[in-house]
Amino acid sequence: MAEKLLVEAVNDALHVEMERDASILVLGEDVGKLGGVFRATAGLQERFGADRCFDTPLAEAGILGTAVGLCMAGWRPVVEMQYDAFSYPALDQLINHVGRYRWRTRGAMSFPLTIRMPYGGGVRAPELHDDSPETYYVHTPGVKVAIPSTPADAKGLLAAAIRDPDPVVVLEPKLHYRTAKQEVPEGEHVVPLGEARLAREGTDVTLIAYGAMIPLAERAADALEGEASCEVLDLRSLKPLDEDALLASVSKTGRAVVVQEAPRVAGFAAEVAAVLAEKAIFDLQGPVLRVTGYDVPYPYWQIEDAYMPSVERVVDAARRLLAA
Amino acid sequence: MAEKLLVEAVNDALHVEMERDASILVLGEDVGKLGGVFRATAGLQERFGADRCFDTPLAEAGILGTAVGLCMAGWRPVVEMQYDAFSYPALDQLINHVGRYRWRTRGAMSFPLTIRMPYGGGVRAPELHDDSPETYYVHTPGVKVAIPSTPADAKGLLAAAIRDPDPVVVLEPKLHYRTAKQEVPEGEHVVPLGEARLAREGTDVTLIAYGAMIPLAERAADALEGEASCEVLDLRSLKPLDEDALLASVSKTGRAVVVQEAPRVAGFAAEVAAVLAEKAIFDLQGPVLRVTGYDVPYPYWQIEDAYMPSVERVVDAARRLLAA
Amino acid sequence: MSQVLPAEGGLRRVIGDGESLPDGEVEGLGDAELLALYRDLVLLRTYDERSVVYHRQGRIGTYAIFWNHEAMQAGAAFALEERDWIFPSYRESAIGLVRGMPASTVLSWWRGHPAGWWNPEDSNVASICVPIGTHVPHAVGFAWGSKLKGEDRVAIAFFGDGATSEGAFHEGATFAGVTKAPAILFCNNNQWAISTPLAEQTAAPTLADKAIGYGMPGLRVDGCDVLAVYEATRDAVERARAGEGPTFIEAVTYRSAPHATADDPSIYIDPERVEEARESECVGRYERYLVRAGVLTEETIESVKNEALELMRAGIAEAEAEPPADPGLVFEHAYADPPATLADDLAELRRILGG
Amino acid sequence: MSQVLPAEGGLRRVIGDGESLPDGEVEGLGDAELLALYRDLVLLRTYDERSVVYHRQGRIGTYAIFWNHEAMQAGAAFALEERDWIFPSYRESAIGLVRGMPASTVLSWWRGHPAGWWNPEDSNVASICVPIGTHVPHAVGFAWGSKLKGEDRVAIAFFGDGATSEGAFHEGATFAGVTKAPAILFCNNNQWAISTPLAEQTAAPTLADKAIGYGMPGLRVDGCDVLAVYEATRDAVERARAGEGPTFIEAVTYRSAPHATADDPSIYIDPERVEEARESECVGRYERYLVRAGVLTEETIESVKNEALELMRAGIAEAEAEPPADPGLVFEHAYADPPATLADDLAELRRILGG
Ligand SMILES: Cc1ncc(C[n+]2csc(CCOP(=O)(O)OP(=O)(O)O)c2C)c(N)n1
Ligand SMILES: Cc1ncc(C[n+]2csc(CCOP(=O)(O)OP(=O)(O)O)c2C)c(N)n1
Ligand SMILES: [Mg+2]
Ligand SMILES: [Mg+2]
Repeated sequence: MAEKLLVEAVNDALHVEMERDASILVLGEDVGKLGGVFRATAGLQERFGADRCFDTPLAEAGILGTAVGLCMAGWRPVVEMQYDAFSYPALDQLINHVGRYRWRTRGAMSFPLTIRMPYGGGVRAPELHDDSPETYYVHTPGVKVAIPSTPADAKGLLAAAIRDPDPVVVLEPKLHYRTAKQEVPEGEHVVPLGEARLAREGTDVTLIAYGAMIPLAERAADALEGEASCEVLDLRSLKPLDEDALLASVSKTGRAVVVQEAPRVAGFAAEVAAVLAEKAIFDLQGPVLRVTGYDVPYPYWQIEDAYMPSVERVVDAARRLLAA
Repeated sequence: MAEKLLVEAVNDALHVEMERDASILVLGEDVGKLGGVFRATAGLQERFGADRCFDTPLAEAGILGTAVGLCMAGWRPVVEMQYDAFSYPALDQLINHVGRYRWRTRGAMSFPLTIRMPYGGGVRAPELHDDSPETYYVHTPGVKVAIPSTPADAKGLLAAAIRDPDPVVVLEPKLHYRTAKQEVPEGEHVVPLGEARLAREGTDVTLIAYGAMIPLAERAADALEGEASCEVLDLRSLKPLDEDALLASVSKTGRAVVVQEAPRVAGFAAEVAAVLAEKAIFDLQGPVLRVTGYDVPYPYWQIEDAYMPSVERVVDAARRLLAA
Repeated sequence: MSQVLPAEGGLRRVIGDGESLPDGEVEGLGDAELLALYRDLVLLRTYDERSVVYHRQGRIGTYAIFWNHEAMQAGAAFALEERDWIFPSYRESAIGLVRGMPASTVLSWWRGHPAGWWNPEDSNVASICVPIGTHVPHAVGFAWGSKLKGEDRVAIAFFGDGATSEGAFHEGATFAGVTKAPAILFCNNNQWAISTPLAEQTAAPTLADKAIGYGMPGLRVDGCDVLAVYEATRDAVERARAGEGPTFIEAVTYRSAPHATADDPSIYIDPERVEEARESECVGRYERYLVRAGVLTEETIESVKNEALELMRAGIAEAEAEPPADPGLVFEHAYADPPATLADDLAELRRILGG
Repeated sequence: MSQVLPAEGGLRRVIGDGESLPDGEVEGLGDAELLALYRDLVLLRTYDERSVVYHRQGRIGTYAIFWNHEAMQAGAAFALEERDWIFPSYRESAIGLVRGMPASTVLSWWRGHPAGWWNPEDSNVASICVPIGTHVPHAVGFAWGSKLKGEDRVAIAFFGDGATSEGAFHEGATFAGVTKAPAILFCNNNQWAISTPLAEQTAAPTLADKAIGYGMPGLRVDGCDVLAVYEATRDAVERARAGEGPTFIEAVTYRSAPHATADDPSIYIDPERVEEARESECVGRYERYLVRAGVLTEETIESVKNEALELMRAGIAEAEAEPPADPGLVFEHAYADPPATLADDLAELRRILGG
């Protein structure tokens, strides 16, 4: 095993999977010669040729729409959206076609496409390079969603997404592309969709999060050490959701703080809270608290730290819970 | 006061508001000469001229994008999206511009545009004429969302949306366009955004819903008569949400069933459940149950009734709660 | 050499009027082919006319009428091989019929019954695309993907004049040009998008003029002339197979029926123009051409029409004989590997429906 | 009559090379205007060069370089009246400078400081549009809306070659054509979209060829020739004011700097072609033209450059003197009438930041 940055792990997954399965194609803006603006696709065009890794015109709906057609021709396309907020022009194809086409053929045809993109804030970037769009994806029937928080999971979840017979959206925390570093299994490495990861065991309160919020939750758990024993649950896969792991943890701790970077209203933290309110109500010793981005546009970067969930906000929520 | 169908009430609101404020424009596909495929804009072009009510090219992103520019030129555009599922091409403009442009000008400019569209299922229509897209809208910062369930509210909420200084999406339950009939106030009639309506008082369980699910919730309440006293809360406005009314009702009944037509995961019912799990946890005598559309594509219409929340499913949920 | 004659407005035309306009002919089409094409036309016409009746009788739901669009559908499809794929919009819902798809399947689609949702691979006809223009990139992606696989398969997408305003059309066409995909973008220009006339849809002089912006040729053809449509499409297919890339075809007709059964065009359309279009409608035009050419007799006409009627009668009977759809189907087919919650939901639904 | 000369590839050109290519001139531009235009060019060039330095010094964040794009920006803006609106992309972030917007404002934008978010109505420059092509419909809607109000205001949208592939561009252009909006769609064709060359972006012979699909004229102009750009834009403005509708302008240049400070073009670009472009860069070309014409002296050159440098020095000092943004601003400006929850959130944030 070698140590890899998160973005290197993504790149590794693409290499390994494309090697394994000649029907995998990579397409998107600048994924070819440049290897992606984050270099996630670096080396693919050299290794697999311009027929299997190519630059597209600047048209996200066109990218996703042609990927649907590529599936019909027997390919497994892996689509890159250059940034979170630039994936929105493709939402129409996602909702009306990607999520529905298999159903439309009564299951006769498969659409095993993967949409991957960097997501999230904190990178001191110009406007609209910071969104956490998972709600738009996870609310859409027919589409699965995974969000890794570590290099090893970035590789394993992407591999699982690529192998999955259904369309999967994988959001990669760009904030940690080059800060998270970890031993990553060589060669084939698959982390099944639908299995949460217990990032840290604890007994008093469960911090539930995914993606870029995991390191933050862990720091909050550190900050609370001595005061409270925090369990940190990394959901990893939003759809399918590992309800068993979620309920097991909350039934143990009786307290839940859900952390999400996206705006609050109807974000995925709401779904987690709703699942708890339905299935763990008698286990809960207090309210389910959400620590999220606010319901306002993601701000100018000089004050983005005030927008993003912070260790302080998570700690504060946990303390309020423990005091209740 | 005259009795009006829901779609007539919409039409009435447009007439009254356009008469009142000469800066209001109506644009969309087939809204002019035809008066809209549901006739919601009938008569506007005749009355106010083709400069104030016009047919656009078939391009939803273009419609919403030009509406942003029309705002900048001093107009108050009221945009019609012909159907729910055909509004998705405009999501990019909605998320990246409509919800952000006022912020981008540091509040110097206003974007008082209204987006209205028929939504929802049950009308025995071909594919993609049945979506309940409110999550995509309500999750988007900078955008407000209202969904009427009665003719009077259809008029009053639309008027409020048009007068509101912020962008508002109004979803109109097409299932009830021509079945809901009610006395509707003549002339100016405004129902403020952010105020829920107590559709029915009760003591044992609160059925929380909006739009096309209100008549259904009322029928469920009828069905439960004798067995349980149901309160029916019509949220009317999803953002801003009337948390006070929500919490007041649930603190009284201690039981909540949230009904929503959209797919479940990260739907608005999740937000309601999350608010309750945070702010009413000690009032709740049982789980918060959701009765929603399923997380699958909206089906062929011969079995759409099995997809849509039904009186039976709402009754079943309420009974489970009462038995808990 | 084929004999294609100019028509008004620079539209390609083959069929004359038996009077001042001379008949042309298309090289390579023998009597058998000419008759087969006639059969396709009649089949589609019959499907359409019967469907309007079935709708009135409450036997199918809302239906998008394609009366006088048959020449475009049959003519274009006739230029393809079976291995080539067709990507229809709602306007071409029944185009599978010319590939042997059962009428009951298409009728079931309009009946909102699952039997109407076919396997595209059965006759290489993609699912009906309801949202405007969004299937153009699918066809392009399919064509491009086939080329990448070294397969010789052409894809054709059918869409309307209004569809050319959608971003999806633009993006699909752009991809087609850049990838030199063996695709045909076939525009049914019936001059209306529901109530919106072409002049309010675009300021382009012609729709074919859009083609240059995608680096592909744009052909204009009389959409009521099935042979001209066939000929133009055959040219496009040849280009595609030769690796020369996509072609845009604008076939001009005039919508001479309501947009769909729910529509009342009297509010917006010019009835005289409709009358005119109905008089020169495409099936009769081809029929008269074949009669003039001595290829078609009254007898054959009658037998072809009866055959089509018979097929429709059997089709609707079959569609109506479908057992009611199991509500549990709601949970089928969305995922190959569904989230576990769907099984719980199905169990709940069964419990409630059972109780 | 203005004297516009053809250049290679049919591009409009005015400026010669002092050798074989003769200089032209543009009617109606006196020495004062020619000098004012020079000042604009130098101002933009200085802004750009200083910004790259400021970025290296960590004084501004990621920055989209517009070196050798100045002639397009200054030339086009010079053809407008102050009441006309400019809709810039990130590539034209500093275009407000030619309208008197303080450099500190634009620098603050790249510093991620709220002082960089201006009121568009202050100088009739819309906000910087980051998502590609999506501001094209804004400009068109604005122009159309102004026309509906009976106001004489033209709107110009700047975007790149890559942007012409986006659906938003297509839909905006379609609306412009149909509404005959007084809009100018100005395409900076620098032949690259990050690492994607024009040939992989579109198969259209030229970008101007796209115009016909929208029913508007398409002009092609040498984007490094500020006078040709001015002239073409002036023609478009005249058409717009005369009620003749929109114009598409393709101004051709070559991106001779990284896409943005974060980009490393050595991976994909041809360095020789870049060198070539840098040698004929637009500011020097105009400078030499003015010197040949006897309008500009070494002295004036120096003073104009110093003035611009001074303005930048003052600008960065002002930007850096901005007080740190109040975190509470997170909740400001999103809504005119915000949901009550925002006040609760602000209170919570203040409590936590305070504690
Ligand atoms: C994206 C989208 N927007 C709107 C609609 C509603 N709609 C259905 S048909 C139609 C008009 C289509 O006109 P055209 O493209 O000319 O095709 P035609 O119906 O004339 O064959 C509209 C607006 C839709 N189906 N999809
Ligand atoms: C909708 C969208 N997709 C992707 C991006 C990322 N991106 C930023 S600049 C750029 C290339 C733009 O090329 P072009 O339009 O030619 O303009 P230029 O940068 O060359 O001026 C891309 C892909 C974006 N900003 N918006
Ligand atoms: Mg049409
Ligand atoms: Mg460019």
